[in-house]
Amino acid sequence: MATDAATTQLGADLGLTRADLIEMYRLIAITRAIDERMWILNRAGKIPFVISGQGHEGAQVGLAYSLRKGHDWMVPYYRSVASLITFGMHPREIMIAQFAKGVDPSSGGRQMPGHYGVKDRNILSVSSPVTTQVLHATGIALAAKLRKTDQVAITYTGEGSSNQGDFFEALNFAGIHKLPVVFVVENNGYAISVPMSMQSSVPDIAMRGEGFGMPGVIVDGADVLDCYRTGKEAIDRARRGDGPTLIEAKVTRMTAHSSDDQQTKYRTAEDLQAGQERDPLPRFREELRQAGVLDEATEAKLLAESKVVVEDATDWAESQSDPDPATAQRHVYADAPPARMDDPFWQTERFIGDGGPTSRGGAS
Amino acid sequence: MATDAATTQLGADLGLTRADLIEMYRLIAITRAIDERMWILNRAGKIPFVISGQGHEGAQVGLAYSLRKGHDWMVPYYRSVASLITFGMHPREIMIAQFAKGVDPSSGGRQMPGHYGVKDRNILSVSSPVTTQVLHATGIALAAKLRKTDQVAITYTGEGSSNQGDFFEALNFAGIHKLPVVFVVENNGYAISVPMSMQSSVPDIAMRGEGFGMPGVIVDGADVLDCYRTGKEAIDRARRGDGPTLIEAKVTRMTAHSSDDQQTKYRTAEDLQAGQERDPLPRFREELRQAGVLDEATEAKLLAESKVVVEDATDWAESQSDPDPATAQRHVYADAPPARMDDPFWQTERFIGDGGPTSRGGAS
Amino acid sequence: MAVRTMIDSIRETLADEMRRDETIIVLGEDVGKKGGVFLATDGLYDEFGGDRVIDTPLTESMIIGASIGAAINGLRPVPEIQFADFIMPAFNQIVSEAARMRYRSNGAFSCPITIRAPYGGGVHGALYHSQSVEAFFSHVPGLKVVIPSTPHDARGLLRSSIRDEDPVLFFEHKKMYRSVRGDVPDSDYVVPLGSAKVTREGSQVTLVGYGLMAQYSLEAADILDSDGIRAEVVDVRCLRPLDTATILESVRKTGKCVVVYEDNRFGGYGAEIAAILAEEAFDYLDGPVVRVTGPDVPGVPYNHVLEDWFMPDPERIATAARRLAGY
Amino acid sequence: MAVRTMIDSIRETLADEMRRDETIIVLGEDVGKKGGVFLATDGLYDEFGGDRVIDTPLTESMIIGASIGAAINGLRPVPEIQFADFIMPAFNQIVSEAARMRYRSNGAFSCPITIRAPYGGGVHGALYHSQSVEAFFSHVPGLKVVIPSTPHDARGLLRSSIRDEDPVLFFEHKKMYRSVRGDVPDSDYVVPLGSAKVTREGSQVTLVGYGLMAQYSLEAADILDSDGIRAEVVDVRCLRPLDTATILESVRKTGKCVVVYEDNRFGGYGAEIAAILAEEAFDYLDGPVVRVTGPDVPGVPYNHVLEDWFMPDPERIATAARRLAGY
Ligand SMILES: Cc1ncc(C[n+]2csc(CCOP(=O)(O)OP(=O)(O)O)c2C)c(N)n1
Ligand SMILES: Cc1ncc(C[n+]2csc(CCOP(=O)(O)OP(=O)(O)O)c2C)c(N)n1
Ligand SMILES: [Mg+2]
Ligand SMILES: [Mg+2]
Repeated sequence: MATDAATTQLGADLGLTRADLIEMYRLIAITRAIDERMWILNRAGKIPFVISGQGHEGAQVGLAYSLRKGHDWMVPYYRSVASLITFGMHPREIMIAQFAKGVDPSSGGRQMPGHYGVKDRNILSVSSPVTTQVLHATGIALAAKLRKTDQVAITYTGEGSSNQGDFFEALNFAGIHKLPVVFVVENNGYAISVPMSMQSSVPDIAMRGEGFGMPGVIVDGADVLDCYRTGKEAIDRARRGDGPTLIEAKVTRMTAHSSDDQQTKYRTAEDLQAGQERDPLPRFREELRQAGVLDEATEAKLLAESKVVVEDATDWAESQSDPDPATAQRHVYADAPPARMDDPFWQTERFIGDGGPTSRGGAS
Repeated sequence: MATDAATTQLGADLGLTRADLIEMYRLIAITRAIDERMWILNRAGKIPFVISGQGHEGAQVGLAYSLRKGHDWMVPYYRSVASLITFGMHPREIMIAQFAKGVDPSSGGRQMPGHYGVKDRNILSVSSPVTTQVLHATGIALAAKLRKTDQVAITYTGEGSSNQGDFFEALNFAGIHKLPVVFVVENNGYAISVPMSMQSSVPDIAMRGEGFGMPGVIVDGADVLDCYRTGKEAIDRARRGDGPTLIEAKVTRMTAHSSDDQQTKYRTAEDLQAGQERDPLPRFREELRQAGVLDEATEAKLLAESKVVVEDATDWAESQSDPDPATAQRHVYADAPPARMDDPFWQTERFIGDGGPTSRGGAS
Repeated sequence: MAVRTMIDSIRETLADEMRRDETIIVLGEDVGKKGGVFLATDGLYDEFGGDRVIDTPLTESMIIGASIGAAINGLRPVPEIQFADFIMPAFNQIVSEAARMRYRSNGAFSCPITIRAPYGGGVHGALYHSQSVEAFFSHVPGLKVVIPSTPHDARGLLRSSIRDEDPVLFFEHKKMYRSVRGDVPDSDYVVPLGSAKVTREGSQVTLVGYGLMAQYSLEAADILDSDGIRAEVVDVRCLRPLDTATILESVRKTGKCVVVYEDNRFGGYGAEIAAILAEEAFDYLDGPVVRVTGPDVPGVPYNHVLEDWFMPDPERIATAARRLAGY
Repeated sequence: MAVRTMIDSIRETLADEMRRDETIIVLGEDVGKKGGVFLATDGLYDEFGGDRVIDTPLTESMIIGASIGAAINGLRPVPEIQFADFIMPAFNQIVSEAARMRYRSNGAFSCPITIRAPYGGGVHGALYHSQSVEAFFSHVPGLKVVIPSTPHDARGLLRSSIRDEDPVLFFEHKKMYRSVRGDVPDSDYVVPLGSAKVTREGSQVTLVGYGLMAQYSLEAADILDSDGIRAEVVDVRCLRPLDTATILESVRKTGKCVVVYEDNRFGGYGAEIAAILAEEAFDYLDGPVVRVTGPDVPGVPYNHVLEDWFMPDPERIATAARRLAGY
């Protein structure tokens, strides 16, 4: 059994306590458990679509752990479940997005699973077109700087998506104004089927930081504590007013791109095997065990807790109601019903002149 | 007076003959003379708009001089007059674009001055939205590679424009496939009124090459022979199949952005003065004089020639006719009149139901 | 003659055309080994290799911009945009460049490219995997816009599009890829761009649609038939150039018209058809031009009850036509 | 009350609003020291400094994308796109992001930004400095689209736009910047979004237009008046949401309508007005809905003879209205 000294050593230089380490492990383990449940639900026909972050969790938890919850801003992408849970999203809120029920805080059932967002926790709504959010994070950071709010914005995208023009326009503007923003690229080697070598003209996305006037840092996404160190440095730097950082976390995509994808069609067996071996979860567990942070009792407790959390989230989400179809016309504008929905033609049946259900004519 | 040896020396290491040097000087001087005439015509109210390349000519001639005319592709921007003349456009063809007359080969009077393009010389038509052409050059290079034509594409843009997403998407794709393309950024320090420091997060655009897997080379645009060397190396490299190069030529914008701009509003007197001092024309002339390449007789001959060329181009262009308005509806599609222009309503007057002149109803 | 799904018809046509003309290349996201997310390009990589079937980076502006350049220098690119929703980053290249190249150069340069993209809702794709984007492009002179509704037309129209000298947007309704089957001749036939088709004859009301809505209009005509209402159905097929004559002829006969489109109502493509009718069919219209469309909300929502609320369907078309017929 | 040009009215309103609300920032290309290429922001940099009047890099997607983010985090950005023609690189950010943010987040997030851009032809701007782009945006639920035609309305509508909680596209006809003058009250009045205006009363035919075409319609009404034809003119002012009631009311009175827009005819904004009339005014239309528009070519050509060929003008409007009045 490890000594107390060893316990204190790991992460001590980073200012992390034993409780922090266990919390980080818990976040990774719970995210993994939720994610695995999603695939089970998908295979059971209960949720039609899954997109998940298995293999990314170590990087996500490490990089986000030093953010100030409810103060800073997170601008995520569809694989960000571990980042989001670290930043304060509840497993129930994650799970209900899979079921797209009416009380789903992300979108009220309007968006596909994976498109998270919670206003009261400063988590910006995810959309599908990739990389647009990198500019939003930059704009959030601009406002933070001008309003002197002391906030940092962190945003995430995949390595394939990082080739979009929006990415570079964001880096450029953030670099010019030294905005408090952290750009994270989670490089899992593939953009759906297209390997890094066909996506990017350089082996490392981080190489591009310098050309935009900011540090470009590569971090091993399976090394949770190094991710923590890297994230903290970038966040601190941003908050100090020293400008943005580009972080590339080398991670592994342990699942297919999504439940619609068959990765065996374009990846070799060896490649898939190698990908599994870069799983951050067992590696961090082993690290914590070695350091004596995780003992059998703690592990058992965490395992039990995670089961409860996943059950609870699933049961709760599944039991919620579908949204009322009458709600579908709300929130087009702040102040008005959807354009032309309220106009008089065919008398009271104006908008439903086309034969739609009566609920379509309702107020906004 | 300079010796013959000196004459042979200058440019000899680059494989340039005395005739080459005089030709390069001639191209610069003629371009300058045309450009100066444009401003006179503008002030005389004869052409409503001028956008010119004074200060850019040294870089343009040097960089383009080793292209293969009629074989390689040039994808220019609005300041490219010297590049275009080097690549085979005739001064008359430049001048007629200012007058936008019917026989203008660039656009038949459809585009504003500065939007050049000549199909039979592999000069792609310029449009106004900046930086789109950088992707076109990349596509041209892709076709050259796949069709094995041994062609190189060269494209140009300003430093402000080089921050557009299209620029990076082009570099990335060209880098991945090692396409035979040369990307030139003519950095004149300003994008209309916005200085480099507010446009780009790095002091040199060339710094960005490395992040896209290609050399990023800075060259002094007033050093014509160094521009030639740099251009030739990049063109040769592209043709060899070794991939693209990013060249940043530091030039000076000696005029306002265009005839619509007042640069004194945003530039200091010292800045303007310093800009004038970086004029490539007197510098190259002095270089050639020192080396004995230019003697008084040659200079006088060139001056006389350039006057004749400018007079001829202006007189010719001015004397051409405006396009026939009936031509305005042509060339929307290869195979058909403009959509709906030929439809029957108000019987024969269908399209002119709105009261237009009869010519609008004509065939395509 | 063989029975084919839409997606098979498209894939086989791509392969045929690539065999016929070696200047044709296919490029886009995941079009290579994966064969496209809907398998429209499945097998092409194996047959034609990585030079002609290019997996591009995830950059739509580049896909179109490079296609324009490649077309300028002798190739005939058939880029795929993975979902029509993701064509927006390429909007500038399509609208400012491809569409205007011929005109601005006074006919010197042209862009023979065919941009393929799956569009449309009803497949739980939510806001960003369901969009109908045809109105944006069919408004633009210089572009052609095609939407087939049968495997037969998909083949004939795709051939015409690829062989056309101008840029064509070729939108494929993703809900139809595997659900619609039909006869596809083995011959080298084409369906010319700019020709609509009367897919069902009728006398009392004309239903005009395209893509999935052309099919739903046929289904609505069946429903109406059982009510004793004879509806004529016109499948637009090519949105630009539009075959106005066929639509006017039908409305001259029936005097009534329902224009159906899945896109948001306000300013959608069918508004132009209604406007043409208001201008050119005024003398023989016996009732208002009615539109059955998607509602004016910013996207097709995901949850099935919301999605159902959004999507026009045969019942709604039939209800509107019934009401109009009784006008 | 003072007489102002359009551009003065816009500039003064921007300054007033910035004084009123310190969360308003202006950003765009050359908006700082230069004061914008049309001087719409002249003086703002001096008064409010570089933090609130930001010269951005030449990257439109960034201008809008960062504005969205800034709006999310408490600012109220008023980005300028230098010419409407150059809004295309930002199309994705506007249409996929700004327009859909509120809906996709079920009302949680919003984007109160006002995107200003000069549009329109007749100023020798050629293909890329003359475009009318309103049809692209007025089709998109979630966006609002405004086009003023007088200095008075420019002020009142710009105020409403900036104070609105949703993204507004505010297009200014560049030919009107200095050529149009009018009274502008000093009071803090607003013109609500979604309200059209009858700018001239008449009984025989309705002319509907916006921007320069609203003014040309008034001039056409003068011409018609001397022929004894009384034309009513409706200035749309806000294209989305559209004040359908005012247009319908006018057409109910006159029975005839000419819809005027400068943009390409096919699929242009006025097609929606014509479609609404075809659907909702059928019972009181006494003649076809006629459109006077720009022709279907990919841009306004530069040479003055070509440009004149393109542009609708008061004479053309009057000719069409005269013919329609005699229908
Ligand atoms: C603009 C746009 N184009 C295409 C897509 C379809 N798409 C969704 S995810 C994806 C691949 C993303 O790869 P990467 O950025 O590496 O992220 P990863 O999924 O590997 O985490 C693609 C092509 C999209 N969502 N948006
Ligand atoms: C997409 C787009 N946005 C804006 C403009 C307007 N514009 C024309 S040139 C220019 C500045 C270009 O600066 P730079 O790239 O440095 O080239 P320079 O003119 O200095 O040679 C601007 C903003 C444009 N033409 N296209
Ligand atoms: Mg990836
Ligand atoms: Mg410049």
